[in-house]
Amino acid sequence: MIEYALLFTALCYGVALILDLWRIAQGPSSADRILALDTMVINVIALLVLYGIWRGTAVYFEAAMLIAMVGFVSTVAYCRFLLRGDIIE
Amino acid sequence: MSAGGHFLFLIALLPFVGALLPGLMIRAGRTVCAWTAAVPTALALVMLLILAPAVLRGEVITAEIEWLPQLGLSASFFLDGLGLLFACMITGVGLLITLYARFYLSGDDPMGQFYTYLLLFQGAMLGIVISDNILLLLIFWELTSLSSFLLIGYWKHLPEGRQGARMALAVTGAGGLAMIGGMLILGSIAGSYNLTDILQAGDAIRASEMYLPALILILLGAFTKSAQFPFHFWLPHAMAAPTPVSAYLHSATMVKAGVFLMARMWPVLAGTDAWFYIVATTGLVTMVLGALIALFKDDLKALLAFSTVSHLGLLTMLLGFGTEAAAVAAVFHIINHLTFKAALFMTAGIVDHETHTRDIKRLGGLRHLMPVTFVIGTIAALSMAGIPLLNGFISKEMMLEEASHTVWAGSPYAVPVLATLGALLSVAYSLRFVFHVFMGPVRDDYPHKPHDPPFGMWAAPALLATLVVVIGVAPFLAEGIVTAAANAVTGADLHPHLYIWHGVTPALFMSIIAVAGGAVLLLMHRPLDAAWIKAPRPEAKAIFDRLIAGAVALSRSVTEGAHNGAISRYLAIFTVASVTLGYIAYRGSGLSAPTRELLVVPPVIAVGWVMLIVATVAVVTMHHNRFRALVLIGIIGLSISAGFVYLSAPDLALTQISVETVTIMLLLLALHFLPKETPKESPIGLKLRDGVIALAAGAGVGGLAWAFLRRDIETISGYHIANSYEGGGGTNVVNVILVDFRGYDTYGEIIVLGIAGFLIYALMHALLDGPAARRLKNMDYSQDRSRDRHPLMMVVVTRVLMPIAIVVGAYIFLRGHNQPGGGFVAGLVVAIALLMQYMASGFAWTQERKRIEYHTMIGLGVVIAGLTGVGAWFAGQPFLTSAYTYVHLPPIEEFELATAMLFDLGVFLTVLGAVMLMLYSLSRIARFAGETVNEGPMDYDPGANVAEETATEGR
Amino acid sequence: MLMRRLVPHPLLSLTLTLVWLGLVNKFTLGNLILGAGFGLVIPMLTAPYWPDRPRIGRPLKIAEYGLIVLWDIVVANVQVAMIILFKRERAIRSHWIPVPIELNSAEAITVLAGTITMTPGTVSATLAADGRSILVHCLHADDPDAVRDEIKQRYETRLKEIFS
Amino acid sequence: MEIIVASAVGVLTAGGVYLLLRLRTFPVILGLALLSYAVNVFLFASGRLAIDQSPILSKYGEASYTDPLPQALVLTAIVISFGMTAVLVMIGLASYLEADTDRIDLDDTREGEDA
Amino acid sequence: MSLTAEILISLALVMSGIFGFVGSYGLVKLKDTLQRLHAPTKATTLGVGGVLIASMIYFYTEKGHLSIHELLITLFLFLTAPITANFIAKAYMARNLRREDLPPSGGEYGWSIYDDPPQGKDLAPQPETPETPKAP
Amino acid sequence: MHWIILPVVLPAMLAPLIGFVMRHDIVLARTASVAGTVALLAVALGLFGMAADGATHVYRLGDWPAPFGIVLVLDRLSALMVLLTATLALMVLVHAIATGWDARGRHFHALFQFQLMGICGAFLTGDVFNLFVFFEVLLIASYGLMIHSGGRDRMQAGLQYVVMNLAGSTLFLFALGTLYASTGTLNIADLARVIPTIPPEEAALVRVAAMLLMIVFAVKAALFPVQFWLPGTYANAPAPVAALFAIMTKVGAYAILRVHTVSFGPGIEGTEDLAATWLFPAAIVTIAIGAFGVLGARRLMPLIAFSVLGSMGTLLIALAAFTPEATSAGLYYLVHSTFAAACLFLVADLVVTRRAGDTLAVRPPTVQNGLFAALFFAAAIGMAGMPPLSGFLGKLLVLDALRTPGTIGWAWTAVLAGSLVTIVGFARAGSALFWKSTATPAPETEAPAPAAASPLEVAPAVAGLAVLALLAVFAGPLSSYLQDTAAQLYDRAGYVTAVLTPETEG
Ligand code: NA
Ligand code: NA
Repeated sequence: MIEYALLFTALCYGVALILDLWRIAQGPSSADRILALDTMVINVIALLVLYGIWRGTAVYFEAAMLIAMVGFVSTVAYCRFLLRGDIIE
Repeated sequence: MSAGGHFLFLIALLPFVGALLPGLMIRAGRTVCAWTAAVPTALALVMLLILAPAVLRGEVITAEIEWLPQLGLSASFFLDGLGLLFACMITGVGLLITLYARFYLSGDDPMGQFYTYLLLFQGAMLGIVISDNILLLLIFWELTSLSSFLLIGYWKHLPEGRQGARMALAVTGAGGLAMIGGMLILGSIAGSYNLTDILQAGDAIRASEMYLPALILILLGAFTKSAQFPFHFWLPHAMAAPTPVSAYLHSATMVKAGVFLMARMWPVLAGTDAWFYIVATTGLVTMVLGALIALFKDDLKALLAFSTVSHLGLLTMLLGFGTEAAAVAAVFHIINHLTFKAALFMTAGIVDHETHTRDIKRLGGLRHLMPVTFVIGTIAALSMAGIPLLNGFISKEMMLEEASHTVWAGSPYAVPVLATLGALLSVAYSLRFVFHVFMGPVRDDYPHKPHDPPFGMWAAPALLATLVVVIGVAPFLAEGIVTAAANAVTGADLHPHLYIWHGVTPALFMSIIAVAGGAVLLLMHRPLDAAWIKAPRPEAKAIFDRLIAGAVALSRSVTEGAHNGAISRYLAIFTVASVTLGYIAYRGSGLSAPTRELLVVPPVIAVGWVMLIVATVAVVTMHHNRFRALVLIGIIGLSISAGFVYLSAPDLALTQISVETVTIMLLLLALHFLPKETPKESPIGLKLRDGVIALAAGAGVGGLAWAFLRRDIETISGYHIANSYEGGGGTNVVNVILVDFRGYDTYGEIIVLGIAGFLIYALMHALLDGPAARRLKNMDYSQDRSRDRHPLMMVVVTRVLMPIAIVVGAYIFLRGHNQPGGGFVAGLVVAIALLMQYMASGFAWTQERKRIEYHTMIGLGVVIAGLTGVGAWFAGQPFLTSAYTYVHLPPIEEFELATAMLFDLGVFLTVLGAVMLMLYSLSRIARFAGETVNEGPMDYDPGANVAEETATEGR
Repeated sequence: MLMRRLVPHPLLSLTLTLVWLGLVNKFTLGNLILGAGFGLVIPMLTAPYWPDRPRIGRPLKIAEYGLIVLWDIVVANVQVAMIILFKRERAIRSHWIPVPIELNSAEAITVLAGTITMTPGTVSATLAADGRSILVHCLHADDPDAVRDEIKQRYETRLKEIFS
Repeated sequence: MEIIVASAVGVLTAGGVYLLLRLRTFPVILGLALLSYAVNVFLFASGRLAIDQSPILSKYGEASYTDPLPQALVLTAIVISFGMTAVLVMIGLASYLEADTDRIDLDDTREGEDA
Repeated sequence: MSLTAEILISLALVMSGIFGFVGSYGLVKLKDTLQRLHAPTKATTLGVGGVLIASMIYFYTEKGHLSIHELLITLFLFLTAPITANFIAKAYMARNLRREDLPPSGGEYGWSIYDDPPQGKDLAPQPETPETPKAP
Repeated sequence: MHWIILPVVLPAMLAPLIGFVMRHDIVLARTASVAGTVALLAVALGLFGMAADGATHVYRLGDWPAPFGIVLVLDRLSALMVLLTATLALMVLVHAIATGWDARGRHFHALFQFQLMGICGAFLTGDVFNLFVFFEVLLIASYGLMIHSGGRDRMQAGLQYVVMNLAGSTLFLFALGTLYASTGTLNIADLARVIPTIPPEEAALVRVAAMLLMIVFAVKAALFPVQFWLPGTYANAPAPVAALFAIMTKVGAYAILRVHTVSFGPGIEGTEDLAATWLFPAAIVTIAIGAFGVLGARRLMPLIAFSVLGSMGTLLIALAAFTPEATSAGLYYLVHSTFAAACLFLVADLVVTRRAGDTLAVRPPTVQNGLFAALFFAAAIGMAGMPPLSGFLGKLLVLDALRTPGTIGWAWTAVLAGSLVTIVGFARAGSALFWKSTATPAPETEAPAPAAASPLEVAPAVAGLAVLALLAVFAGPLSSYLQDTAAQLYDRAGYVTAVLTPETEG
């Protein structure tokens, strides 16, 4: 049962990624692109955790956590660039 | 080494050692300087004279020191008759020139330099004539080109001097290089570069199929040096040199080097049809042509220069005949030419020195004003004309005699007629020298009122003129040296006799025709001169200049066209070369059959692939909007990191994603200053070209990956897996490889990072100290900006997030040896944590509160890593040998302590320091650009108004 | 005062200790000690970046607040999902809602803004320059004022109690 | 899977090379970034592909592991290329600020007389 | 593994999958950037939460010990999501909206993207005195 | 036993200390830097002595056996290269200090030491991936040195240099990936063991790897058609740095020599043909480009840069033959051309800094015109390969070693004609710089005349000339050492045994 649930969820996130990608390509504003990229990051985190469950290992946890962290930082940096130009001022 | 061999080394060495002296002694005065220059020459001459009797007896003095046996080059010298003759000429005339120059050079001329160059040149010439190794000879040969370059260009301020020097260098240098080729071939045929051996191998050499190339290459060297047609043009331009130089180089020495070489190689190279036709013909043409041009030169020195060309042609022709008698004549004429030509040059120098002009058309009548000079000049000139009782007559008779029975391409007349013509012209210009300069009425329009120079100046030419007469009257006096030299040239045992009177021979008639015809020509000089001036003729100098200018222009267009700073083209070429050569290599062999089963592609992975491809294509197509491209790069990094996770590479995923984040930060920081758009400026053709190149590269790399991904091989990493835990103390094999198996790579890698940090810091300072600083100051980044810089929410969240991120960093660091992670990722995580703080509260505020210099951090990191490596020495182990142990400290459970961790700490510190130093540097630039500085942690803290006392705490 | 210097932010120290235990994912004495060590050392090192300690008045209220928010998040998500999935685009009525706030501490304001973002159909878009109002964007609301009032009553009041 | 990786490397390389050949500093930096992704994956792939065989030694019995060596090499390469990129960015910036243009080509032919 | 656990896990997974999808679907469907902002900040975050809960249950039932580090990711996402949304909203407003497009703040000062903060005595922005690097 | 690692560790430890402790004290930094370089020279001499007996010394880092760990290999060739580096470094360093170049920007000495570390590391390593790492170390340090003290032209040229080398590094990694994918190992000796076992008809991948590696090394060695970066870089680098860079091109040549002899070299059926196909014609073209560049140059620094290019062509023409004789000739030329180029750059620096720019246009004579002219002509003689300095012997050795029917015509023509054009080019330049200037009156209103060069400033250039003279005088012993060196290099079995046999001395 879990296998099917995993497959379903993974597919959901896969489709979600495609939708994010579409938004990034489409824009129209930079904010949209950043938002879509941020969503993508979160979707990937979900997929990594799913993968961990599927494989029954926690080896991939750090990757997920780190991606969460750097995803946030880079989103902020992108936004700060749009807001102020200088991301560290 | 034979008896007296030591002298040979000294003779070869003396001038070079002596060359140092005049430069040093010039402070002691000009006369002392001249003396110091004369001493080595005189010593060399004395030694030669000591050796002379033995040589004249037919002995050969030899001396050898090994130098570069691998090449067959040795410092070996030998002195035979030919060498002795030339060596005496070089040193003897050298002495006279030294004397003459002492008086000739003016007070403004740097005399020390002059004598230095002169001695260098003399040494080079001596080296040529006494070398017993043709490679050694080549060395001296090139040295004569170089030192004569300095001598000809001695008057640096004169354009003629500089140009003449360069021309001489170019022409003789080219010949010299050709000769290198010829000599190397010769050596390989003979199996030795020693002249003594080569001279024994004449038959083998002439029979070799490489004989002709060798001959041509060597003759190129000889002809250029001896100014043979068509390389004759440089010699007159070398006349820009001071007259002592002309007298020395262009009468006695340098130009004779080519003749010497032909004479030296005579036993080996002469005697074939090729030799005869090339050498004799060239000589003949040169003799006639040189004489013809000489007749119409108004510049005294030019006249003499072309006469020298003509006489060199004569000598070449004689050697080209290939007969022993002709060789004797050549040797004798070498001596005679030396005496009268050196005297003539010095005379010309005196005239120039006294009247301040060398233009024959402005001279005349000097007989009365400068009687001594007149006598010397006339004797020498008449000898050149071949008037009896002077030495020139005798050797010219011998020449005509040889010419008279030489058959050229079946014709018995060609050579005699042309030789007579040459002699005739020679008479004409010689007489012109006498009549147009000294005879005729005294003029009142000399640029300077002339009179005879001091004794010191005319002594040398007078001595030479005396020799002219003495040999002319008593030629048997020269028999000894001529015999010795001629035997050396021919390798035969000749006993030639020199007579004033040869009897009634064809030569006598030819001589008479020449003298009479010459006189007639002189009488008709005025109309002939007018015709000559009108006649179109190729100007060698102009052709040469055009040639060089063309070469320079061509070079320039090639190099500047190719190296025009268009790096995009360099890179295109680089890529094309890589793809093409890679493909060629690939096509040279085949592949084994695929062995691996392909892995299936789950749908989510396919999605990841789509993301990657779409993002890449989008980056390429949308790169003009730079910010957008950076966002898209984020997708690529994300998908690759996820791919690494999927493909069992968690460490790679961690590193990739954190590095990418920091990279994007750096790019954003830089983009702040850069234009935000890339202009669309590439023409469609260029895009197309680049597209094709890019696709080829992509296909190549992708194809390569596809090729190896389907094939298995044995790798060495089984060992790493097997020994990671036992030998390295860690279960994360990748990390154990990084800090242990290949810790040395990592050591290099952190050093790269450390350098990057230092470099960026240095660059920042270079920028802020330079003119860019002003540009920065004037930049206006203020428009179009949001007003909140350090939003409250961000600051607050960071207060919690940053410490958490640091804990995460510590966690990743500590477990790296056994689980994914390690010092590098940890360093980046902590750096990102700090970055968060910088972004939240701004650079200045955060910077003020940092605890440790980033430089220090880098330094410490590199030093700790290094010391960890060095630590192993004390255990008697090689650099970077690790050790680990398990520690049990109740109540804490057992944990591992490994030196590899200390090493990883070095990595951690370096990474952190480098990243932070980079960001620091970029921010410094922004501060400089007039950015404002925040003093509080956030734009506005509403809490600060309520509880002011807490807000100021911690400052 | 010394205590203040050694443990500038006790809550943070606690959080970090817990984070450490979460990271190692294994509760042992050794890890607890190590985690507590990090919990002590790291806030000390980062104290300059968090100069003033927020005053937390009613720690128990925090739990209550947390549960409420968690519940709201779940509900909010279902609501938003419904809107996204089933509401026709034209029927969606978005609003800007300025919400004046009375909270003083930066931490409190942040928590409020965060809460707003995570809960029913609202996103806190920006603050006023003096931090006295939050501009909230509401995805879909028939009565914007009601939304504002609920924010103030449901969250702000509780936060005022916590940060006092 | 192999074709996915190979094609990804190929596309990244192609994109990287194309941008590398542009005339401004920034796209060139982007191109090098793409190339460095490509080369990292390429180098990683030289150890062949494997799923769920992370090179973390398992305490429980026999397990198979993917080739760890290329991973270590890639890590080194990533770090080095990070340092290089940082330097490149900085020099690109400095060059822009000094020359007031971010064109990467330069015209190095300046006047000089004939000797 | 007990059936209950399996059902729980599967349920959590399916729910999270749906939320994850909804988040991105909203990103595509909604017509205005600020509307779009709502979808991922909530739905996607919750979706990940669901996966993480599933993971916790799974590892608890499978490996027998309570795995809590999933909570860390959740904590992290919950802490950061508001900031992310806030920044994206501001980035959008700063670039695409004018002061007039927004309702007034009602207070003394306008919205922070358009108005400067109150100038405290030590908050005044001032240019840095360019530090001349010491000549070595 | 740790001697072998010292040329890497010594500067690597010193550099960060200079970087963070002595960053504000130039005197201290100078002292440390000179002391470190002198120590490096001493170590290099020691290593040279150690290698002279012909043994191949292997140093196993981390005490791991080859090919699993990284090894350093000291044989005659690597010892020679390290010694060459150290000698050159000392010369350049003294010049940089005496002329004050080091103080015109930050971190000169730290970068300089790092540069030495990278170069020595590249010469000593026995592992191709480690070679990559040290290439990067020396490159990134060279970036720093290249743009030392900044300035517009330098920055733009530096940018190009960096971009070109980053592209090169990328190719390096592609090559290494292919190599590992096709052989499963990275150790040079182990490659030499494995590659012959690959059937020649299935060697496509390893051939590609070998070829790509050669291109990578050729980029460093500035061989056609990947030489374009060199003139701009050398011409715009600070002169002492350009002088130091004389060894950098040699790193490329060394790598070709080492890897393509030991691992892919003669006798290995699958790969042996690769080297010659492109290397030889490329070297010929490189000579031509160098010569044309010298003749056509409008500025002094590019002129010298092009002459370096030409010398690389001459060097590679010898190495491309892959015979012990030609290699030993090439090595002699390598040593010579390194010093000749460095010397020329140092002399040029003395002149250019006292002149308004380095254009070959006529300017009034500078102070010490005569001295500079003498130094310049001497250095040019060295570079152009004219007697009495070592270049002539080097050229003779190279020509003498290239006698196979296929090569002799092209090689001899290229080398000899290239020399001629170079000589003419140098004569033109020298004439314009030092002779023509004497005919130009100094302008009336002038800034204070530049200071005369102190003896210390001139000393390194003179020392360089002295080295060229010594190389000529002691050409015999040196050549015999180089013959042994080449013989050792071509003794692949000996190398493989020394590196891969666990019990050999470490
Ligand atoms: Na070890
Ligand atoms: Na690493």
